[in-house]
Amino acid sequence: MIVKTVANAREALKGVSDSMTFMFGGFGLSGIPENAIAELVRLGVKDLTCISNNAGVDDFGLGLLLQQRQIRKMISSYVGENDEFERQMLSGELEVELTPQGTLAEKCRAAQAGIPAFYTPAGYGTEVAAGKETREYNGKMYVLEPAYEADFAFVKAWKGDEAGNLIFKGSARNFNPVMAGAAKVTVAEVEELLPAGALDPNQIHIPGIFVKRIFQGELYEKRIEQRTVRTRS
Amino acid sequence: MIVKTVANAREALKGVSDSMTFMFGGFGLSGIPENAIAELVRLGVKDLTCISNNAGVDDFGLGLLLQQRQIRKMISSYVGENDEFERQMLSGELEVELTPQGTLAEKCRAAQAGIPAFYTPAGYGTEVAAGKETREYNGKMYVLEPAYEADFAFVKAWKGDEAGNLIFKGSARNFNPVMAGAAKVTVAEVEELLPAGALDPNQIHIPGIFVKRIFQGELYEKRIEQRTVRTRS
Amino acid sequence: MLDKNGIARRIAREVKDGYYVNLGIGIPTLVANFVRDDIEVEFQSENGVLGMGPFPWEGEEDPDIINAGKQTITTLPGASFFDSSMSFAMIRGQHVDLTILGAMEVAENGDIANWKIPGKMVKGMGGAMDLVASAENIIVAMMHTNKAGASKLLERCTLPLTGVGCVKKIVTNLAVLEVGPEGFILLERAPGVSVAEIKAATAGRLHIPDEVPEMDL
Amino acid sequence: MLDKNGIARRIAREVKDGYYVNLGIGIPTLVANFVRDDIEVEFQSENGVLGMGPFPWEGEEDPDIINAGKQTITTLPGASFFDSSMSFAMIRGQHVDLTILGAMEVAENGDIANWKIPGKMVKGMGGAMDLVASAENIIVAMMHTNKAGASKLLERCTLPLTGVGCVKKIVTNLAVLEVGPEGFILLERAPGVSVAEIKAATAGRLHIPDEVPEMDL
Repeated sequence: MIVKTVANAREALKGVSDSMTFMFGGFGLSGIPENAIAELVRLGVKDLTCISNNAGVDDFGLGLLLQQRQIRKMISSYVGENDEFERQMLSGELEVELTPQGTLAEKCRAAQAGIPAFYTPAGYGTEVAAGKETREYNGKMYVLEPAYEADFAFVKAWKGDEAGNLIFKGSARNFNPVMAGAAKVTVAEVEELLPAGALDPNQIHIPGIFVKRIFQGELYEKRIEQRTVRTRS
Repeated sequence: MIVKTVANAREALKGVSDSMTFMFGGFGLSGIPENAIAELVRLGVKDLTCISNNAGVDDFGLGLLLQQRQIRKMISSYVGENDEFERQMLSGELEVELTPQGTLAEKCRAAQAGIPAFYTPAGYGTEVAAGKETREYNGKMYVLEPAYEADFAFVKAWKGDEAGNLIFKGSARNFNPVMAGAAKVTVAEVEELLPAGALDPNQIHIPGIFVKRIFQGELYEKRIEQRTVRTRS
Repeated sequence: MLDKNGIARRIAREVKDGYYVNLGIGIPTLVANFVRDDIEVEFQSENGVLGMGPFPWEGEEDPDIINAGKQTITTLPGASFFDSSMSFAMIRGQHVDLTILGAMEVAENGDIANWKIPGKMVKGMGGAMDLVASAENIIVAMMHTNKAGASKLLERCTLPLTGVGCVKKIVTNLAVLEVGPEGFILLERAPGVSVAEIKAATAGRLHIPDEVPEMDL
Repeated sequence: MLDKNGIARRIAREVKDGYYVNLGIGIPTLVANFVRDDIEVEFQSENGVLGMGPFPWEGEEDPDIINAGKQTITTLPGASFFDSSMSFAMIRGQHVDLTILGAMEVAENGDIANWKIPGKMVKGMGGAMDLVASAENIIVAMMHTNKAGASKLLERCTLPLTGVGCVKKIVTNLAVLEVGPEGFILLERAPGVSVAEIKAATAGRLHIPDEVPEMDL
């Protein structure tokens, strides 16, 4: 069994440097790699291109990297809920590439799967398709979208094992599985790191082959963005 | 909850007719939809196009449909181990389209995912790529492959629930998940059909939305093609 | 004239037994409250949930179980979680039967604009472009006019498009309309609203049949 | 001269610590028996298994746990099962580090033919075309000549191709060769085999360095 375990975030992020392209799992603040983000803040690497469905909030998630002006370009589908983001974008400090959510997911999955490009109907006839090849299949129009290229992918799972196998929980799964293996180096942080053999091989969401380094995360805040509840009468 | 349960194979296969295109899950004889195949033999529908990684053996799996001359065309990656297949192919009764295994899987997945075409390196420079568009990405050549179109997909799972959710076992998973939802109608047969809520929503391999009809299969033979063992000394 | 709940109530009647439905934020979210009890419907959330249930009881919120609006939710028996590529396989592959979403503008040819106002902060299209480009069955839920009183049903959209020729039906505070080959077709009037009022509030071509019944809510 | 086990033993030395390896049927399958105990390697089977172990004990065969050769197998701790599209995502996405497979012919430009003989029954390419088109690191395991004594290392393949310009290394019963920019490069001789014998058995261009050591098995 090939062991992927490293001691901590510091070891897991060896090799990151300025001007790299990173992928971050998570939807809103759910399922984000909190430990990797904290370590990137500590390292202070800058001029980053970040592929992430969202951009965090002012004081959490990728918002922490924005605060430190570490991000040069965001590739996302939705970037609301972040005043500092808006300020940097409007001032031109931050470049933003907006991509339909399904296309963003599929461009990651294509990178993971060695598919250099695919056709999707999303964005046809809109500014998203500007300058892109289009084609008709069965009377419907499609846009050709290439796979992403990234240096590191930071994903966060619920449980993992020494072999790098990952299991996600609930909707915190989201973009994490499609980014695992979609960059040159995939770093997984988990809430619970187990010995190999502890996970049912039938129930693994992402096999260890897609993960280069895995570590036990710590101090997860798992902040809730919109706390909606029913109240007992 | 939307209930997908039907009483048996007969009900599940309502609507199948001559000259249709079917997908069959399974690799070799592992994970094949035994009940659906038996029902197709009983129905005697013919002139079928079958998309399946393999073509069974003489007296089991798709070999049973070949015996009855129900198949006009096979789309597969590997069709060994079947004398009747060879006879029909050499005599010209049976048309065979050989497709690289990964391309076959991805063409199913593309159909499931609403992607009309994608690029793959497999088969570039070989007769498989004859007449197909090719393109260079990052110095490597790729072939454009379209999604499959099929009328029915027959898949076999280990456990399923009334909502059509599926869990597969071991390597019997193979092509079953990528064919679920890749045809107009997907029929799933399972070894154990459970009430909704009995399966962990976190551990479902194929959500019920991809399955139109589900039934409790019976009399599974689950034949082993190559019984290889270690003998205790 | 309908309020937001009224629009949601009317749209709920378009939801059929056995439908998988994706609801956008805003008025569409309210539709779930009005779906008949005697039909079976499952709600899909594009962040990776099928079979969404109500909000959790206070104290039972789970940060790992949210919907596309980032709200804490629960799931019902038969639910499943999956990754974003499989979620959009459901959407792009037309396994979701009905998409209900809001709009800033709809054009008489079915074009829709709902993600960007030039010069204003752009938050992004999220999953809207995938949804409108993929769904066979799209219903727009919106007010008939904007805050300035201008029609949102136009000959051509003026804002950057979200999708082209994709809207089939529109339910507003004033009317139910279909997108036909020659413009909007007026199907129903909201209670107490006249055809003349609807005509005045619609900038795009409007075909008015001889009979325009009042909505049956 | 090596037998099949000898070829497998020599190839096993190309398997490095931390490699994910896909083994084709025939000689490549034997490689697993000769991998050093002190390195960690995981075997991938394209039907959806990572972390394959030995054959099961008699009576413990499971029809739901097989390899790509349809043989009953077991798995080791850390193993996983997955579907065919994810399996080929591993292969096509170059997550598998080394592919070892057999061949009928290899050309001096790295072309390989191993799936079809015109006029004979064609069983299909299985996963071979995906493997050779994707892998960065492909080793061919084969006899240097065919049963008729003709070289299988050619200037150009005569059989229908499986892949173009993809083979990097070849281990035969006679030699270890590399595919260089100007044809085959002779790296090692099998025990007791002379450079002259290898030259005589190689139809393609063969670059012979001054020193050609005997294999260290």
